[in-house]
Amino acid sequence: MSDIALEERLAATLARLILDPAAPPARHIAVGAASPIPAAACWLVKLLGHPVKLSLLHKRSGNPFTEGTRELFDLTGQGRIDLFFLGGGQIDGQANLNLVGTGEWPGTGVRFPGSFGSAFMYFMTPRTILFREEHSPRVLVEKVDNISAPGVSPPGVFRRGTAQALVTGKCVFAFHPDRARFSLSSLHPGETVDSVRAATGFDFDAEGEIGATPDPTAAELALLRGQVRAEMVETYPEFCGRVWGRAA
Amino acid sequence: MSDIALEERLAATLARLILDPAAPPARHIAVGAASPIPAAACWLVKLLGHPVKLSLLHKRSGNPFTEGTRELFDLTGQGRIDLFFLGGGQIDGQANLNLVGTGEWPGTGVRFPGSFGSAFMYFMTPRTILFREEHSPRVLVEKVDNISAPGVSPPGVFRRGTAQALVTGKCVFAFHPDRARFSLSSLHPGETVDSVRAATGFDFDAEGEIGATPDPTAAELALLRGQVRAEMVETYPEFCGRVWGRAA
Amino acid sequence: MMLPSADALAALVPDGALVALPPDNSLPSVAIAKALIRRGARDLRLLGVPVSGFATDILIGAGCVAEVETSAVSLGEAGFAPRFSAALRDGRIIVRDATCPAIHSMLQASEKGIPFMALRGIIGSDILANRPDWKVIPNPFAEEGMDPIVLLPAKQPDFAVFHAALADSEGNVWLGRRRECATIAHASKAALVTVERVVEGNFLDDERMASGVISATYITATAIAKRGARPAALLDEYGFDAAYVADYARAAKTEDGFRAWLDREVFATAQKVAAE
Amino acid sequence: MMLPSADALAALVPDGALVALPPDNSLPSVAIAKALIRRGARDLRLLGVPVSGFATDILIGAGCVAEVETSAVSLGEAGFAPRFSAALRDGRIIVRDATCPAIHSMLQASEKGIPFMALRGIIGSDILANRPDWKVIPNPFAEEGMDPIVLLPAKQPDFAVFHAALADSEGNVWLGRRRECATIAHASKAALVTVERVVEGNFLDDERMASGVISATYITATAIAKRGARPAALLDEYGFDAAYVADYARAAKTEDGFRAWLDREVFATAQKVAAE
Repeated sequence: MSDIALEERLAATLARLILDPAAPPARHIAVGAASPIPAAACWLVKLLGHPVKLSLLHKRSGNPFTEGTRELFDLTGQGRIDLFFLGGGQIDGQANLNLVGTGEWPGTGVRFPGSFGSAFMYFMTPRTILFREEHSPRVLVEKVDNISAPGVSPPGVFRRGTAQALVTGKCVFAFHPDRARFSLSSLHPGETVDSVRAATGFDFDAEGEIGATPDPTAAELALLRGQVRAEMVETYPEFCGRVWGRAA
Repeated sequence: MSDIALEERLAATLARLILDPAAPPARHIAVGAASPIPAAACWLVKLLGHPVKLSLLHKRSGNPFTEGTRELFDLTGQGRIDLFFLGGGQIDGQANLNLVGTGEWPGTGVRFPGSFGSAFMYFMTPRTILFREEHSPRVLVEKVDNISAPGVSPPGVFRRGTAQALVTGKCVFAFHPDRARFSLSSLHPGETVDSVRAATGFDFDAEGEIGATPDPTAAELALLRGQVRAEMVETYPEFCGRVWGRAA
Repeated sequence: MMLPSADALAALVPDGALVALPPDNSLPSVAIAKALIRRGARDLRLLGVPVSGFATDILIGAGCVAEVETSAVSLGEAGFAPRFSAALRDGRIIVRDATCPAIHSMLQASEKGIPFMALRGIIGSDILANRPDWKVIPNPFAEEGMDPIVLLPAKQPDFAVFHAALADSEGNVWLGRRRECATIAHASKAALVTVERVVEGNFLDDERMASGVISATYITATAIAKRGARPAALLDEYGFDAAYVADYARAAKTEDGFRAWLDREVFATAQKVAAE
Repeated sequence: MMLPSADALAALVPDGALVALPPDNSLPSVAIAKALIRRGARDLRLLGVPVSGFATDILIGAGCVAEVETSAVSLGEAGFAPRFSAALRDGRIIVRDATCPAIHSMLQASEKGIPFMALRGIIGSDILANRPDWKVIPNPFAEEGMDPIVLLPAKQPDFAVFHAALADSEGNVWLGRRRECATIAHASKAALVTVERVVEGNFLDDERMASGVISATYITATAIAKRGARPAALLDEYGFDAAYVADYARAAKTEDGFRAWLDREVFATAQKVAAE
């Protein structure tokens, strides 16, 4: 077995978070555009034999939606989507997301593409896993310049859930909505609490011994490199080529 | 040319009301279920060469709606339906309609089928032609027992239109929303102002000489008995058989 | 989930459930209605989307129904719905009158996961006066105090029950242009669907079919019921059986006539099937 | 109304019009976008339904656009939209950010003829803080003063602009499962549609086709534009042309590069066609 690629580690890490028995069940997961690692995680969960329905929004053949993109939001409004993935150009210590841009509204510094459905999905999905591979003070900031979607809401505001965790290229954070703070859960190989602190713009909790993010198991790696890759190659040819090579 | 059937006279009368140049234009007319005479009037208008779009709700083949019955109401909400027909188990002198039933709500005397879309269509269509062949004090009442849809609305209530006219087996009334009263427009053959008063439970205006409802022209009769019949026979076989006989 | 019969679907519906049914022109599952009668369902609350027809009348006649919410109950050309009229007269059912677009809007609110949807019209009708669950507010986008508008609460049926032409291997069902059934399924907690037949493959892989599909995401259970909409029509597959409804309308004028009709058309059919 | 070309459709769009466009994954008419550039349209207000892609970026780059309302502007795998980013940086366009379901809801409100529609979420975001046209009210169905909820006003575009696979003799267009284009057409004052080809008959007579149809009632004008969605995909007919978009993204990094791209891909094409 060759070296574990970071993408493989991240996919396996996301898969474990999806299967977290302490979290509400993930029977139906939606994965947005341009999210190959979350998509790989979902396929891994499914191919490990767990009963989960996947709605992959940019799968061209067999697109599950017959009401266009509206259907994802309606499905989520109905409470039928249990888990979604979000990222952000900036993510802050209260799990606020900025997908709009830096500087003054609407992004007069660096303009990001925009909020997409985040201002709705983050409230209406029981669980959101935040995922951003780049782990830097530029991305993980004390306070986002603009809030596309807030991490927590005042009492009385209807909200089904918020961030369960934040997975980056360096570590896994758990999110605690009661105190609107992240805590460090595990470190990827080569990282320390200090190295993570140095790369993180927001303050976070790190109590006790912080363990290492587990390696993908041999079975997980085999699935990722075999069946998962096969499922994903139509939608994410570039990603599959880069991580797993062109050959089948 | 054989005698003019009452149904033919009524269809031609409705057609003239549709084409009334003083009324807002009828570019798109919808006709509900179980309305063969209004449907015949609409086909007559179309086959006379006037540019009008017809949505015949219960036409089985070529049903124009692909969002189910909801689409008629959405279309009307959008302002795309210019004219609709309504009737009622009771119709009163203020053009209130009762499609629910007599006695206490929800119709503890005689129960009619129910309001259908009347409580919406009557407000949202610029023009409604009321049509009820039975002209009796039982149907045309001083005050309806229950209001399915009101004839007029207070200022400030959004309303695009109301009744243009009421056509019965005995006469044609015009409706005046400013004073919420009907006035007698024309009398079908054999009727007088007095005979209509005797058969009408509500008070109405009858100023000056009341003319006779014109006969259908020879061209109109030829169309009704020919092309109109041909268009309608699939949807209303029983009606076509009764009025025009089985043979083509 | 594929079940062996409409009766197996009906067994999933507990007494007291709120069951949404399309009317006779939009793919009712009369097969499931008959199965609910056979299973002796009680206290059902029926929602006509947006009106009610044959299936509702037989369920009421058989004593399965406590309450009907609808915009009209009718047998169409065959006249008033006789068992509905009798039950209302005798005070055996509660009738909650609505108006067609209001029922669509209450389901669409549920489909979208919003607590209410606005609707024009209705103001000044006794429908509104008898719906304490509907509210009138001043349109917040109009000038202060002006422009009253009705707000309708979201309605989530326990079960959507309808008939479709086809199911596929994945549990998707296809019903062509009758897309209001999709809204009912989206809005409901569960959907029970009878179909004419099951075909191999996945309709969602076929652009010609996909737009007329309700995806398996929304479908709880399916069973084959040949001519399961009858006497209602099914798209271009079979027409409305006016003679069957006219015969029913005559029989159901009296309680005895209705009972005889039930024995012949609902109970005997099942015995015949069971005996085969 | 059948017109001879996408340019004839573009001629119907006056400067300043509010034009609703689906994004690159949902049948944009890039043919009409290019024709709008050729006709020198100015001050267009674009609505991305619910996000914006290639067509929006080229229209902005060509100086046709005063304002964009959208939930995101992106070239997908090819990265940020370069001409959008440049115009925003230079203050040449107004950007009105929304969130995807809000755009769908504003159009659905227009589709239903209601003045507003509610939507969950959004509260506490700077999207809401920057949308004085959106309102927060206490949910009238909740306890007094509790449960704030966003109300979105109905939005009626002047034009829905998209690409469909087919038109028929009656002016109906067929676009399969991409039914959000139907909502755009229903909500808009007019709809301009390019198609790959026109076929004889009436799609509404065919149950297999009817559910994927937008009826002629909503379609103002249609023209044939072969590969009119390109570089976007068209259902199962042709795929997304990633190389074309990547080439554009490289060229449009600079104003000069963009101008050269326009000359080659928008103006020269028309001259070639005119010369034939």
